[in-house]
Amino acid sequence: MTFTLLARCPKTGQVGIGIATYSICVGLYCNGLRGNVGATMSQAFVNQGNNPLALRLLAQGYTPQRVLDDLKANDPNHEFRQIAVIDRLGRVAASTGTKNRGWAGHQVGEGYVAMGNVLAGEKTVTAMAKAYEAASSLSFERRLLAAIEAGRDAGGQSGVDGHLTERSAALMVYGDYDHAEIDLRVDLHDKAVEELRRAFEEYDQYRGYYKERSKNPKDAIPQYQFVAELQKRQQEAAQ
Amino acid sequence: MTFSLIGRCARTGRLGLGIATFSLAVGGRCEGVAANIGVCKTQAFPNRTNDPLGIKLLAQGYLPKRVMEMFAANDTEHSYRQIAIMDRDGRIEGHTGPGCRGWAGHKEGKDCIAFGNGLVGPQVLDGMIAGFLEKPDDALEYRLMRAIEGGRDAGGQGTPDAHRPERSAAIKVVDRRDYPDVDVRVDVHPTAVAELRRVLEEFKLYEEFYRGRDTDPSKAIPQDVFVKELEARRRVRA
Amino acid sequence: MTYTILGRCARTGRLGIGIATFSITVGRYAHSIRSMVGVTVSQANANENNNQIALRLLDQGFGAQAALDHLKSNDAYHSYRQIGVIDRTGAAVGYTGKNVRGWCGEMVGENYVSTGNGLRGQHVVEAIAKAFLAEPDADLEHRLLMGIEAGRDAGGQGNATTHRTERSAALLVYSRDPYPDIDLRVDLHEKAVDELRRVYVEYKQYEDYYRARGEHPRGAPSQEAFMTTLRKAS
Amino acid sequence: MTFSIIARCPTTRRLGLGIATFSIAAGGRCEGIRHGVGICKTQAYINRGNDLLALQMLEQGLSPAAVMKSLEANDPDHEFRQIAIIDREGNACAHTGSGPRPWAGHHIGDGFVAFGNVLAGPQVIDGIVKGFLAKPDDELEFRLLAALEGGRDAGGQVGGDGHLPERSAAIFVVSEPDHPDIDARVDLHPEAIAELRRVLEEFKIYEVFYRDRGYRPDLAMSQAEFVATLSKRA
Repeated sequence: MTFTLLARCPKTGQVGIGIATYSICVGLYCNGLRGNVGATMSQAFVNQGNNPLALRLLAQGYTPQRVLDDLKANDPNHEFRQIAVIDRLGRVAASTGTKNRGWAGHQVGEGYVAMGNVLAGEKTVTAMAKAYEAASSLSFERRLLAAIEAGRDAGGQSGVDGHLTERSAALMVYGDYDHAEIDLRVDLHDKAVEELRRAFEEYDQYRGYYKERSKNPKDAIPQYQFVAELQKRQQEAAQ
Repeated sequence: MTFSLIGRCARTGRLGLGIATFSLAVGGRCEGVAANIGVCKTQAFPNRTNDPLGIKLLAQGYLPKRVMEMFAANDTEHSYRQIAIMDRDGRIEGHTGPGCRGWAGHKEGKDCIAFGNGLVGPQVLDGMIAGFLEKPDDALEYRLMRAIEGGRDAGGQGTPDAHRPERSAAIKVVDRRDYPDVDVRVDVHPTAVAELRRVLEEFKLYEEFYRGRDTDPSKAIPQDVFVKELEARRRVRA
Repeated sequence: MTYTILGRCARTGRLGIGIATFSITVGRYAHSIRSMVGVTVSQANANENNNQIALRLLDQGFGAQAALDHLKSNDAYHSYRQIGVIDRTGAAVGYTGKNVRGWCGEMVGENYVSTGNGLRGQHVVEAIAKAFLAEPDADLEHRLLMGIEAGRDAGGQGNATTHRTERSAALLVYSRDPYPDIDLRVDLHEKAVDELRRVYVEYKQYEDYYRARGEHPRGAPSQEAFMTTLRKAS
Repeated sequence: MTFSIIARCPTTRRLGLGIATFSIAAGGRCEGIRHGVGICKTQAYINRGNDLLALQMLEQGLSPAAVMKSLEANDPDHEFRQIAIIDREGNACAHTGSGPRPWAGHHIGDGFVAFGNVLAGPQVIDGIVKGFLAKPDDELEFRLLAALEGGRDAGGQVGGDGHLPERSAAIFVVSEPDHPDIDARVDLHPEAIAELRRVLEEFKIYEVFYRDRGYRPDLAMSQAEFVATLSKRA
């Protein structure tokens, strides 16, 4: 019970993930992104060793299909996993094991994978892919966010007793550095995707300030002053 | 303004970081927690390259003290950073540059270092250390939770005239695996430490279930069924 | 269509490649040597990622054959590739996929791989190998260039009825340093192998001067002054 | 006697290096460029270890200024070097020691460094900068080429006996760690920059064909067929 859009930005080479699920604290599992190496995600019955192993294989230069083959050969429970792998050139491989629960599947596109399990149906996955493609003029992180919102709006997850809400969600993007360019999470919430959008829009207004403060601390205004000015601007805009 | 504590469990060797701050989404800027290597956290005016660099240097075998010297040489704005480093053996180094704003400082305790800036005073660090040491046999994530609660209850961030709430908070714990054991976060919330306690308590209820799904998926029950059983147990207890 | 000689000097352990082809700027595919580790080439519909993958595997201690096996299993289109690998022990392997065009194949021995595709015939790779082996005590760069020239003189690229000229060529040799000893290129020329020889002859006169100038800049003569001594000597 | 530019494209994050000089085969001494890491280029009196050493430090996350300090501490002849460094984010740092022959200097711009020695004067650096900034939306390789042409047209290199022609030139652009995007060179030519433009423009015609035949060789036409389509188009 998860739906995910994993991608490489064709313009910048950034790699990123948008993910939402009924499980809590899903961001814990999203450790499969590394700039100039690739992106990978193991979900459904998560094998937590998969992402670090896949990244090491991608760093060697193995193709996504070969990485997937290695993960399979290394895991007696492979059929329970749902896995996507993208390399630094944007080549893609994905697998949805036969023992995933509910409706489960993936759609592969150029430089991205939309995938999910315990879903309302295929429509959740196709809606994510469509929204990601349609948003090609937006920034990479907004495309990822648009994709999981579309997945939610298309019905999202459906369990034993019907619809399951998103209780956790995450949005992560990596570029050339070892640290994330964006790493936002909602770990436990009734409407985690809405909450993630709220957190993103709020955080987005701080990004420039945080970056500048790090580069040029001498001239940085205190954060509470920045927040006061921001709130003033927001009130003025509202009026 | 931020208050944090890096701690090590002497029994198990697990390493972890607890952090709370007025800034948003601070958990997304905590990549310097590495299994079998150590913990490095730069705050106040953080430069994002410090922590990954610190981890690489620790992995090569440099001591925390030497890593700090290399930070100083690498960074023209070192005097604006607040940095704490702990290696896998529990060796500690702290740095609070004079450019950090408000009351700022760091303090070592047994198996831990507390550090913060923009605080109401040194009592916040004492509150954190006391919280960390309160139940030394507990799992490290609970000790870190108690540490940041102790910091909050000692006054947290702000000045005598103006208290600043915690808007984001996070706890990260690593063991031997190359992914974290515990990694819980609150990114935007008016009382982030209280919310983090709620997330952590809930996560601990799921931890075994999630691990079982990984190691032996054929025996795992569906999560919605698990949640229903959980709720039933809760009702019985209530 | 390309012909290539990979070589390792048994005396010094130096590693090198000489390559000539109808394609342009072939030197961009020849960043395929790591000093004291190995040399490799991927050509004919080159998979540009192969070289670095092979070098990483050789660096970890895999032998030439194991590295080649990895490359094949990692590539859905390996039947379209032509690959050569020499490891640090001098063990050499060559591979020509069944979908490579024209006459294609290789001659492989200890410390060398002579390989090509779109060639006039088997005799081209034989001529390259023979010339490379002719002067085992000479410098590796000389032996590689002799190999390439022998390939050209044996007919080079084309088929029974047509000949294709060499439009680009490159010569690289690594010694112990992480950067090349020799790195010479012709990217677009009607007779790229002839031009490579011209560049090589000219460069060889400057080689020691360039090295000394970097290592001992104090008191180094200017390049103009150095050229005056060159002219006087000749 | 060299003029060069290193730069990062802010929209695509590609890194690139352009160089032109009287020395021959200068492109064979440019190993200090790696995607996702940065660029270091040492010239004037080159110590070949410098650039790769700098890349290793940049990869660890050290800043260009700290890397420069380490290079200085590591080299008794630092004063004879001219060095430019740029990291993966475009932060730049440059050093022109007192040793390089006049006129020598550098200009640090937003995400790029123009630098040279044995030049006609500071107007050469201005010409490089102007050429680079002329069409900011062009692909990085063409901006680098325009920069070199700007330096040439502003007077280029002047030695003891007057103007010195560019005899070698090169352009490198990377967007992937394992192989270059653009790697075009002229090693020995009386008008190396003009020849480099010819090579680069020709390469751009082949670029997509070469790439795609590597990715999907099963769908690729032969190069002879491709060349035939070119002459038809012309």
